[in-house]
Amino acid sequence: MSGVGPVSAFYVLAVLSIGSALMVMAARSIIHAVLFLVLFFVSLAAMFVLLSADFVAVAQLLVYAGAIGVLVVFAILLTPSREQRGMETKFVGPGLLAGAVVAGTVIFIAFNTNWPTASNDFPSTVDAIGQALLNRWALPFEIASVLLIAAMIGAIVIVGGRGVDLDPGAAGPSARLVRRER
Amino acid sequence: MLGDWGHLGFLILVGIALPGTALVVSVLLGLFKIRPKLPNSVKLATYECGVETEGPSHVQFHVGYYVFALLFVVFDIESIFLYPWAVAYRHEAIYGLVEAVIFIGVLVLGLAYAWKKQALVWR
Amino acid sequence: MVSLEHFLVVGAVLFGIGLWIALSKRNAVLILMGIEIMLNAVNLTLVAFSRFVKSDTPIAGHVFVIFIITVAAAEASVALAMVVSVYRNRGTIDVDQIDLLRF
Amino acid sequence: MTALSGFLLSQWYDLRDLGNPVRALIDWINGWGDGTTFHWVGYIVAGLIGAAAIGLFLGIAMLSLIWIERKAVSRIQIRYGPNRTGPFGLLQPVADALKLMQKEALTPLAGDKIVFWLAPVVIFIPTLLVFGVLPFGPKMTAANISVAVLYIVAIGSATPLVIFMAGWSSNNKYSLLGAMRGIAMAISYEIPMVLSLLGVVLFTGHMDLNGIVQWQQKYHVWLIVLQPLAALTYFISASAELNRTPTDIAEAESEIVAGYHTEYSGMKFGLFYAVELGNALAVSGIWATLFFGGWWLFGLDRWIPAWLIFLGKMYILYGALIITRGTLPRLRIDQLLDFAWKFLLPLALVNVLVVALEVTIWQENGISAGIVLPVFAVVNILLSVVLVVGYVQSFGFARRQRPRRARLITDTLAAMPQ
Repeated sequence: MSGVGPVSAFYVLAVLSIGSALMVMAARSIIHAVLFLVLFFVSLAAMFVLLSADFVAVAQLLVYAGAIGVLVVFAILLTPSREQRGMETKFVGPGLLAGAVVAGTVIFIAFNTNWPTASNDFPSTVDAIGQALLNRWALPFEIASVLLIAAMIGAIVIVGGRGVDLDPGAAGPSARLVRRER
Repeated sequence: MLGDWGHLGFLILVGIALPGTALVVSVLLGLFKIRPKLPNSVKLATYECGVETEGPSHVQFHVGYYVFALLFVVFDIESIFLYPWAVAYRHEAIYGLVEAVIFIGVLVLGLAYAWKKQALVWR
Repeated sequence: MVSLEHFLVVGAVLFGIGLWIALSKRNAVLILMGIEIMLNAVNLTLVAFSRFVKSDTPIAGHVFVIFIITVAAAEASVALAMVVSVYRNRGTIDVDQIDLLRF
Repeated sequence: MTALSGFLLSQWYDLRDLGNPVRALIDWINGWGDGTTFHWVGYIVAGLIGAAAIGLFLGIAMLSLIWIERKAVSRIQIRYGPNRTGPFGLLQPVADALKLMQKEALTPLAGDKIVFWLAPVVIFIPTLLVFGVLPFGPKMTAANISVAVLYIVAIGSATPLVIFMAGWSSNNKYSLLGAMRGIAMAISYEIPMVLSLLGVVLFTGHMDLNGIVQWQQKYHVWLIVLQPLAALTYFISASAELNRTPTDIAEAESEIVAGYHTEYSGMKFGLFYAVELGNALAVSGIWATLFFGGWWLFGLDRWIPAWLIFLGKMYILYGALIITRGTLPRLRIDQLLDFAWKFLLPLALVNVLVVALEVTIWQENGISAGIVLPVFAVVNILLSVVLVVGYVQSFGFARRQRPRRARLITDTLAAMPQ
């Protein structure tokens, strides 16, 4: 990949994604951390576009920036504000060390392997992904739905499903109306 | 194509510049004393219909929100799988139909479970 | 000129940052965010491989990423449900205090 | 006339598609020097022209929509609407903008100042990005990307988070409540929206908007005839995400002051207001592109500029949004969520399966489009009517939402001590 545009885009996005990931670490309020996380997801989606993976980029936007972002926000607001801090442990130093070691190892391997390079510039990926899902990965495609239903049922069971113990006042008059009609 | 996506980058710049200009003009009006700037503690207080604010503003929400977000995530991912399927459908019509019926069927079972468990009821 | 190694370096650095966050935070939600960053770093690496490395089926990287996104989202939804549930039972999401099964 | 249009076709002075002169300009720039050195100039010029054009269009459209919206809604409510500033009150948007700019802007003391200032700026980006992929004409797309349909949904899913930024940084219970309600509603309606668009993608086999318009041109039919159920679910679920009156629980002014923008004043409030109109216009534009043929109008696009047709369709369909806003009362959040998950989602799923079946029949038997499309149209229209009516009847949506009217005499008699 060469040319002024893609190269400068790569460096901008690299700085943006690494910077926002670091800000997730550094942010004092957890809501700020979530906002930086969403920025990280978006910049990574742009990075996927740079790698001509347009469908994966859109999937990243839709699932991570849209859905996971909302999910994390909801999970935070379900816990009270006194929990909304970063709360670092004594593992900050060792954690940094571990992260640096892993990253360093991967970088070392990346530079010391002779990759068989090619330039797979996909004009459009959706059709190819769809055919791959229909033929070669048909079974994982179905298993994904089983995984999703398992996650859904599991999470509903965990958070309580029907047996949610809310204080009745918070539910509001409309909720009581619905319950009686049922 | 990559170039078209780059044009969207220009659009992001415009998207920042457009409201940015409006805000800058508004701030400049303030600097030239055309726009009033007389804050006092009552104006800057949280507005809750005139009643004084009580307790923290970042209140805790109930779990119903989470259940909906959860269902949303699951069906969002379903759509991620179904779009490539829809585009590639022409090549493998009958086989694709069977696969999709199974795929959607399993998730409809999940929806039915949530419905049955009253997880779809707002409370 | 941007080559495969550039993307691998970015992916590795992001993975390291994710690991750092996951190891050093006590808030369960932040730990999950660290894990999401790690998964995303892996996704970036996979897409970079599928773009730059010679293969018969280069699209496989993309399909793999989609499956990773699926698993990550399922993991996040269940894990956050557990966080919410733990908070409702124990009154905290500080992982140092959720130590009932330590012994 | 045909000779004239043939003579005009694809020349820089053919203004029926404003993409032509831009294309000519870019080709001229690309030809500078030895023909490759200055491509980056051409690229930047093209990008800036596209972005500036969309920004300018959106600015003018927002100003015009303020007037149209206020005038139309007031006519629905048997009022005059703005009529003092200029003829027919035409200068009202300008007056509004001036007023908002010179109003005192307050920032709540307790709030998060950076996020508070950031939210009204960031909220413009998704709106502009959606306009970036809309085909205003055959060559008039700022960014012609191959995954445009899913891209639109993905970009739209960023708006709830910006609304959350606004609501959370205000440090106001009502703001946060409005933002959370808004997110809960937006995510619930996103699923039927995605699945209804899936029907269109499945039927046409295209995910780029220009491809879908060309498909409709090729088969000489608007997709609303072939996909009435998808059009209905898309319209309902997309308009639900706009925070306008039937579904404006994020800013329900009689319940939670003004929802997420309670603490916003002056120009920052004005930006939220403008974005709301811009989003509504984007939805009508997408609706026009996907279901009403976009810039194509049964061959008339040979004579009328394509962008004029598209703008006309967009504004006419915006009328549907105005009528919805002016006539329907606000719904409660539990009703809205019920409607999304128990009514729209099953309908959209059924639609996807029906379309898949139809495409299979069409593909496997190789029937010509002239025979099969009218049959599909009739079947789908009948099916959508039967499904909607039958679903409403059998699941009791019609019954449950209507409280029993108190009967004065019998109820009073029953309540009286004997």
